[in-house]
Amino acid sequence: MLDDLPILSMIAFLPLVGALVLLLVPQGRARLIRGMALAFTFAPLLAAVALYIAYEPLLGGEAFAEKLTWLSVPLNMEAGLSANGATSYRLLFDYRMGVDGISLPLVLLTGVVASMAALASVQIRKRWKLYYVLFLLLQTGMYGVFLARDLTVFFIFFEMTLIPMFFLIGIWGYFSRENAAKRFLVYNGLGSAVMLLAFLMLIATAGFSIEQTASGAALSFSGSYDVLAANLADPNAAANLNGSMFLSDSLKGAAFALLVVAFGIKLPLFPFHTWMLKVHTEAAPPVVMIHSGILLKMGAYGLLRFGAFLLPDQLRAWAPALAALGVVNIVYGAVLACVQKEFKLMLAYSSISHMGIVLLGIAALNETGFEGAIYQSVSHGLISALLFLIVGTLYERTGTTRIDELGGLASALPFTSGILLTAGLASLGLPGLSGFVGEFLSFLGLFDSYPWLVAVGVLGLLFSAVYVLRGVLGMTYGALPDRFAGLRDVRFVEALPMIALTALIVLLGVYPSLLTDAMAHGFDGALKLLQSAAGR
Amino acid sequence: MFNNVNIEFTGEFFAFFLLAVCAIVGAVLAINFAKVVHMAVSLAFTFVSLAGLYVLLQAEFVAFVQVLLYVGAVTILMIFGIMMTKHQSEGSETGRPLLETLAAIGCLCLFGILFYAIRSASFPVPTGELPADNTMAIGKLLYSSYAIPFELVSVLLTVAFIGAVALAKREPEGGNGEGAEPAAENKPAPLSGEEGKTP
Amino acid sequence: MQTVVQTLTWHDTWYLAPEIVLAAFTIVLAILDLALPKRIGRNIIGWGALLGLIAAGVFVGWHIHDLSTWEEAGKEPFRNLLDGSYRVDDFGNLLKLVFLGATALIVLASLGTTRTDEIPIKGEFYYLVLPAVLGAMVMASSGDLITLFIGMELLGITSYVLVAARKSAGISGEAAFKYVVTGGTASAFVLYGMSFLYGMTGSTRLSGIGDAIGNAVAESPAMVYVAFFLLIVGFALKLALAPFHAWAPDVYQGAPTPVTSFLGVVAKGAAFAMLYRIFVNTALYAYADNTQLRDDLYLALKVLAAAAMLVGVAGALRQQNAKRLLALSGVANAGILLIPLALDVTNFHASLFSEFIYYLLAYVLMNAGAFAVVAVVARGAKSEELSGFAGLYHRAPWTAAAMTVLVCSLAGLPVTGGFFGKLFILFGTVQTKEYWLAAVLLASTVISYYVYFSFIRQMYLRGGESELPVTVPVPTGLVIWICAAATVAMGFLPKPILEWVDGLFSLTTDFFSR
Amino acid sequence: MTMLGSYLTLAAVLFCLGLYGVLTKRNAIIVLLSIELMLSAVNLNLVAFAKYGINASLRGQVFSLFTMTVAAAEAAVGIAVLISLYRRRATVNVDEFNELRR
Amino acid sequence: MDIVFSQVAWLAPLFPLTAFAVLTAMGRGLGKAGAIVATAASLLSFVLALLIAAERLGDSAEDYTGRIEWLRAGGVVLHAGYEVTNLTALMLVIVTLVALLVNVYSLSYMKDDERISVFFAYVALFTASMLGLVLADNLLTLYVCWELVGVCSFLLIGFWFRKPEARAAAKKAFVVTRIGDLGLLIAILLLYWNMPNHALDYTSLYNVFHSQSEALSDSLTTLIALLIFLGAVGKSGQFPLHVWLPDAMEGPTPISALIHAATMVAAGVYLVARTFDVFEASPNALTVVALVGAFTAIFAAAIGLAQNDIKRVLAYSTVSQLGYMMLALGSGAAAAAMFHLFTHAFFKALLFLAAGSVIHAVHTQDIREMGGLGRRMKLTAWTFGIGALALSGVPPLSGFWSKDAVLAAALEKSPWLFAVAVVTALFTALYMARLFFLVFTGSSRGEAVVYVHAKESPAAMTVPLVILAVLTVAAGFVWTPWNEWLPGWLAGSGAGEEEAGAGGWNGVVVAASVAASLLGLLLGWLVYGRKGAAVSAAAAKAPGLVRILERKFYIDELYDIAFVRPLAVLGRALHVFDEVVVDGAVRLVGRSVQAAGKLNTRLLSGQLQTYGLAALAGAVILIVAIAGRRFW
Repeated sequence: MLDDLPILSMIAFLPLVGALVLLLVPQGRARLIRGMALAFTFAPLLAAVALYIAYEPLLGGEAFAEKLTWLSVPLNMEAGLSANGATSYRLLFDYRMGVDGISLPLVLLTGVVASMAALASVQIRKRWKLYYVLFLLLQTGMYGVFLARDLTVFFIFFEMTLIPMFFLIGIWGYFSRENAAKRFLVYNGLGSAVMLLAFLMLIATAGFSIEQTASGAALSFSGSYDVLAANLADPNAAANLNGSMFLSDSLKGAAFALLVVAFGIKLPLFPFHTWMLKVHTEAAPPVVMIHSGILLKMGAYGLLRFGAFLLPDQLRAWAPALAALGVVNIVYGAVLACVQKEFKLMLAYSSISHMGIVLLGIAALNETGFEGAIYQSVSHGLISALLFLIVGTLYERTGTTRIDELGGLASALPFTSGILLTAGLASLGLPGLSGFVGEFLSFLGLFDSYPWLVAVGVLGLLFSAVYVLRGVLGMTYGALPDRFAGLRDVRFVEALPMIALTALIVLLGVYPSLLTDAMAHGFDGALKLLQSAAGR
Repeated sequence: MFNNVNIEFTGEFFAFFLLAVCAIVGAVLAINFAKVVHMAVSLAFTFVSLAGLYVLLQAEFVAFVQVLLYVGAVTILMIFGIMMTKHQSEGSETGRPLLETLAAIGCLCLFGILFYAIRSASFPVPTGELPADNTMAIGKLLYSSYAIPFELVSVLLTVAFIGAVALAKREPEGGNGEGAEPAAENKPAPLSGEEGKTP
Repeated sequence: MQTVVQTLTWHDTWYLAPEIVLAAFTIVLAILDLALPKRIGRNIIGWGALLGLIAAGVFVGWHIHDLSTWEEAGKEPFRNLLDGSYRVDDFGNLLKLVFLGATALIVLASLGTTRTDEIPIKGEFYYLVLPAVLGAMVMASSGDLITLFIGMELLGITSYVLVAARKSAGISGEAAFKYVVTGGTASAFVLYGMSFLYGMTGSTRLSGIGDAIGNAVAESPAMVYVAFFLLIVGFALKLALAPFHAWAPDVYQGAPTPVTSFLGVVAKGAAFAMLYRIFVNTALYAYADNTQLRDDLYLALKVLAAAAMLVGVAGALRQQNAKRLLALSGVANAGILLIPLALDVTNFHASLFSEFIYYLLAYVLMNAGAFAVVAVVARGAKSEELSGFAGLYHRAPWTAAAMTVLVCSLAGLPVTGGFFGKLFILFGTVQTKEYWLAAVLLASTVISYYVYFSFIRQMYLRGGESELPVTVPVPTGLVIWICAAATVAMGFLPKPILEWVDGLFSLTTDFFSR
Repeated sequence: MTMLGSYLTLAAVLFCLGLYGVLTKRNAIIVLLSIELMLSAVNLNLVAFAKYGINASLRGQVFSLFTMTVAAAEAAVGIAVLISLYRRRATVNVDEFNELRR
Repeated sequence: MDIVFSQVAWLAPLFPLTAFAVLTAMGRGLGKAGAIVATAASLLSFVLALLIAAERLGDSAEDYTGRIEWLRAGGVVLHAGYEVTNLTALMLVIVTLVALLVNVYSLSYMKDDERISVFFAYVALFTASMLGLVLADNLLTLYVCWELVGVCSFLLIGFWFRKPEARAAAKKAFVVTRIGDLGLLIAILLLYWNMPNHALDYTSLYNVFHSQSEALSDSLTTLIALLIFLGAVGKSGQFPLHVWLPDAMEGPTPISALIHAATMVAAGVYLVARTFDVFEASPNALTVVALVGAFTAIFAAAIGLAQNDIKRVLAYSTVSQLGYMMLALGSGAAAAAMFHLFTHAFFKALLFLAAGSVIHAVHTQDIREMGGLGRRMKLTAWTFGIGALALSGVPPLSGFWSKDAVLAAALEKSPWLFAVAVVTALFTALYMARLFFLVFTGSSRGEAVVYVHAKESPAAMTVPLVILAVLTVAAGFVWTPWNEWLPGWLAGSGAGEEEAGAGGWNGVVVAASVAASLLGLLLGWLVYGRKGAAVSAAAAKAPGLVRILERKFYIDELYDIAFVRPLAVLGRALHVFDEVVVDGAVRLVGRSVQAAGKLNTRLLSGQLQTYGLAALAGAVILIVAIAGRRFW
């Protein structure tokens, strides 16, 4: 049944439709606005779940691939000027969507976190309508990023997350929200600019396809992921295209470096991480849920899909550096998290630390590592979403999230504290909760090639225990200050997303095959490339 | 660079030299005079010298127009302008040494570049001769090959005319220009001579 | 050269129809302005001017149609009048359409916002737009240095008057004076360069220059360098490329807002058109053995483009005045518009015109729209400062939304015309492997986020001093929405426009045929 | 040095003097006049090329005629602008035209 | 023999896990009912464990293994599975029995706590994790449970979360044991990549390391063994990671019993025993294990001599006894170690529960404030006494037999180790004597009111004491010189045949052992038990030594200086680095762009001629730079 529906586009564009519909609802009808926003947030989640159920790893999601020639831009290639004797010369922008073992988990993650964030948005107290419109727009961007199979389309979706996020931070954040929003915009804008440069380098050199038509050869350039992958993997590609035009090895290296920087900013990679500290501390909790839960993962996803899979040679060459950077991320973030007094800042640094593990997985160059990277992304997405959900709840009640100002909350808010503790334990990689699986797989994957780096990297697990316990216990254990004595624990509405997220974290921790089975075969093509790259 | 200067001292060159000196002196003086009117007048001197040079270059009609337009129209217009805006700040033409020094350096550099280019150019031997009846030929050209720009110039002049009037005329309500001279006659009269050319 | 003396025939006037229409409308409206009694509002002149623009546009469209039928019939789709003194081809026609359309938008927008107490010479203000466009059109479609120069001056002199039209404000006159001096100097430079070109080749026809320039390069390269660099400097002044840009903010700020818009779009576009005409017909052939003159010329353009992009956005960072900010953004955008030409025509890059005109069109829309919004806001806030935008989201939500779209387009965010325009230009840059230029373009784009979002910040994140709703006059509102909608449409569906342009325009017939 | 070179050099001198005038003169009218000087220098160039350049022809002279006309029109508009401005500011000093800044 | 119950061994952890789930889901409102549910679950587990053990008592029952696919990683399947061997059966019984008794005991001990259901939920999870750990058939599953055990102990140590000490102790326990866990993790990673087929299960380990297949190099084997041992060091509180164990006394006393007797700390010993194949393949690793064990034993015993907290003394005694077990393991006598683990579980649980009973009565843990309680709490005193004697190694109590096995193994390994072990035995007897005499005999030193109100604990608490006391007496007889049933049974499955009868009996050992324990008890009586003996007698005689012992050899302080503070300093330094250098660089870029903008704005001074000058300069530079270079 799903085969007939453009389910991927539905997932991506349902929120957009929702946003447009919301625009027509009068400002005052708060209940209606919220209800519709929730409906349009849950709809793609349901679709994604349906997709997950229908997905067959062996087919690699081919059944759902969508392709539409969106734009075909003539490049005015006239006689006497043409390369390869081509008679027509075009730039194609295809609308291509696809799903495979790598993107499916992240799509699901997006659905879950976005839905939970939508539920958590009851905390939002002003400008409902605009908030939900932007919130829905953001979702379209996020889904699109994970589903796009064309570099240009990917870029457009990538950029589409930028603007709503800017507003969401800038309007509904805390005290210095504007600063954070500005920094987010400029820093991420820089990242996507770098990414665009790399993408265009790839498209303009390796994105070609030659089609023989009646009137002669038709040369076209497109950002289609499949075309690029095929050309970059084909040793004869350079000969097919007018030799000098094809991507040289040094340019490949440059493109890879650019991609590392571009996605490194998003990830965030040390030393490009400072912007996200501001966002984590200044944005409203539901927004940070999205940000920390999904947006950071776009970096991991992009690096894997476009850096690792398109340019395996370069990945191989860069792997030691990436692994080292990953370890730096892990240890640096963890050590810094150990001394933070602000819980949100601690979480921010812990995110840096955890995303370092993703890098390790990517640098592992084997399926275990890749799976670990994706698993860690999903798991960290859920955990950090949960943590920030709690942060929001706590802030709403206590007006602070500083570790040294809080304490003993377990007496006043036992439920929230319990969830917080669970989330913290998941964050420090406790087996049985989802965090462990991703970390274990990443370490496992990398260990084969760089055991010493892993040995240093596991220190991060130790530090994570230190800072998580320091933070969580500092807030929940100990004596309860008098001013917090009258606090009331969460209402059902607030508890619902917490329970859902916790349940997922436990489920993924106990039975990881839920995700890993879907991921199976997702990396086959890339691994083949990597192996042949090793052979060369 | 200067060692291969071998100039034939012909009559033409002598005339050129004289006129060139006049033109340069006029221009230099124009820049150095203190009084604005003097500046304008010395520039007019330069323009006249240029007209002489045009004659040397077998461009009699151009020379004629040069005298008519530059000396007759533009300079007079400027002097009108100077009169109308006559003011007290006569002697204050001093005191920006930095700007002047830098500008001088810049202009010298530019001149150096130009001079180098001119010196290093190898001009081909002229082919063809200018027709004897200059004015006639120019007229023919204007009405054939250059008919379109010619027509456009008429539009341009009309626009300039209208624009100048519109700008310079006093607005009945907004006229708070303190102590401006009664400049009702400031219509750019000299232009009307050119105006006649519009078909 | 002088073997055949061509003269203008009656038949040729058909090809000059758009220009003639504009001239005729100018004169008729001028007379009307004189004849009409004072009490009648001069808006009628504005509507007349609009009509003239549309009529001229219709004729241009007709020409385009004619040319395409010729092409189908196997005839060459262009027409040289008087041995190239005037040239009717698709390059010119397309640009003419852009100029006419842009001017029409601007005039329409100004019909809602122009106030008599500010611009006492309202009648002149409206009908003088027509000769200015006429000048721009001439610049776009001539193959002769003299004609090009006259067109440039026609546009220039008319613009001086228009800039000074806000007679009630001293800044208007100051802006006009600065513009006169800059424009005059620029003309002198351009002309000086032209004189050298003429001297080295013995022709004022671009085709003639192109024929002889190769020889000249071989004979005296320094002279040719000088000729072209003088031209480049002159045009850089006209286009306000860095470091020749400093006058632009002053002039833009002082001029009446519609004129600012006009200067930013039409005057700039016309200068580009002329630059294209000259470069494609002459610089392209300026090569000889053992010289890299041609490469150097294009390198100079690239450097200027890069400098303009960086300096433009950096300068705009700290601007508090909306018009100055947009002026400096115009500097950056001029740099971007220069890129396609600066990339040269090579095996891998022949789409320079498509890239150029698409971005120009997008720029026209976003610029005209943005200035219309500025005019509306300035009318309400009595100031052109950015702070006038404060709380616009509450005061005029739809206008704020439109402005958001326009600003996103200026910033090059998807999915807008500005984004695709930039994307095409970037693609060209990358295809020719000029990665440094692409990097500069991207860097300037990123910095520009900061710049443009100062509008957003004001509109959404700040409360205004007054929470009074802003009234948007109908014609201006119409323009704002046309611009916003077209901007979005250009982002989603650039295909029709590009296909159309590609179908009409052809390098061989428009640029390379004599 | 040929005659042509001499003429061109003279024109270059005049052009640069005009430019210098534009850049340094305080009086706005003199600035306008300096622009005229620059344009005149170009005219000299054109006329000299018309005689001594390759393909000696009258085109250069015609060009210079157009230039002169345009220069005159420009001067007229310039003066008009200046007068309009003078009414507001009561000065023709270029360095006092600095209300538009930053 | 039919092995019905082994097949359903997975139910053993499932009962308490279900209890945990129910209790968590129902929340606090359940109260006492929850406690009963948890107790019932642990009873079920115990019954199942007994049944399993019973069916394995017969000769050479087959090992039973069951597994499911847990995770497919890169084409290799990681399993979750369980395996029932005689060793696991033994452990199952120990764990479930102690857990059951602790549950019963806690019903009374914790009855006034408002979070009683939370407590029982934690205990249930703890039990479940430990059972899972015991049953695991491969290292990965073991690791998962291993960590869960750690987290449960953390939760329970910090159960009284309002106390800052409890918070600190919980944190310390988790972090310190985690150091060991990382070792284990790396060991698993190493094994994964070096084992044939990436196998992690014990059977494969046995096959690989027993067959001398040279699949792994010697040094690698040693490394793996040491890393595994690092994990055991952390969990079992061996030096240098022992610091958390005494602090863990901040938890409720039943938890101390659970941790010290059956779950947490036993896990380390169990791990080494379970992976003994690896250790046997590396003599060096064995030596390290033996040395660490011996050192820990005497070191902790020495500290135990000077502690004043009743639970801390017991805690150090646990550390010390675990050292014994490690010593035995290091000496190659896994069976002896398991035997000691077995007996130790009973008497240590007994001691803790008895101590809990005392604390319950007097609401203090400081032995200097106790005294003479034997008169008020007869049953407690008697059972405690039995436990103390067993711990001291007085025949024929169980401790004697197991300690003898250990000593014998040590002697076989090296006389020096044996000597250390004997001295430790002396210390053990001494501090137990001190403890007993100070608490139960003499006169009360605490507040009179407390003493007067101190009374025997209720039946729910004393019954487990009695049961444990009985077991303490009886448990030793499974392995005596005349009955070597236990090692044979243990070896019957999995562990291999040749290590059966590892100990062997030796008169010297028996003599030394008995002598040491009696001497220790005598010494204890002389110093603390006699009429008029002062609490601070020892401190008065050798203040410096006592001080060092009281301060636990300053290990905590040392760690604080060596690790905790440097980490904090590093963190703060990096924080500054992050803000000043990394973010500073970002700000610098931003500022310089801003500055460029400012410069640009400064150029826009409104002075037209300045603009012109800038333009001219630009033009000249442009021409010279681009065209000029061709003519230079």
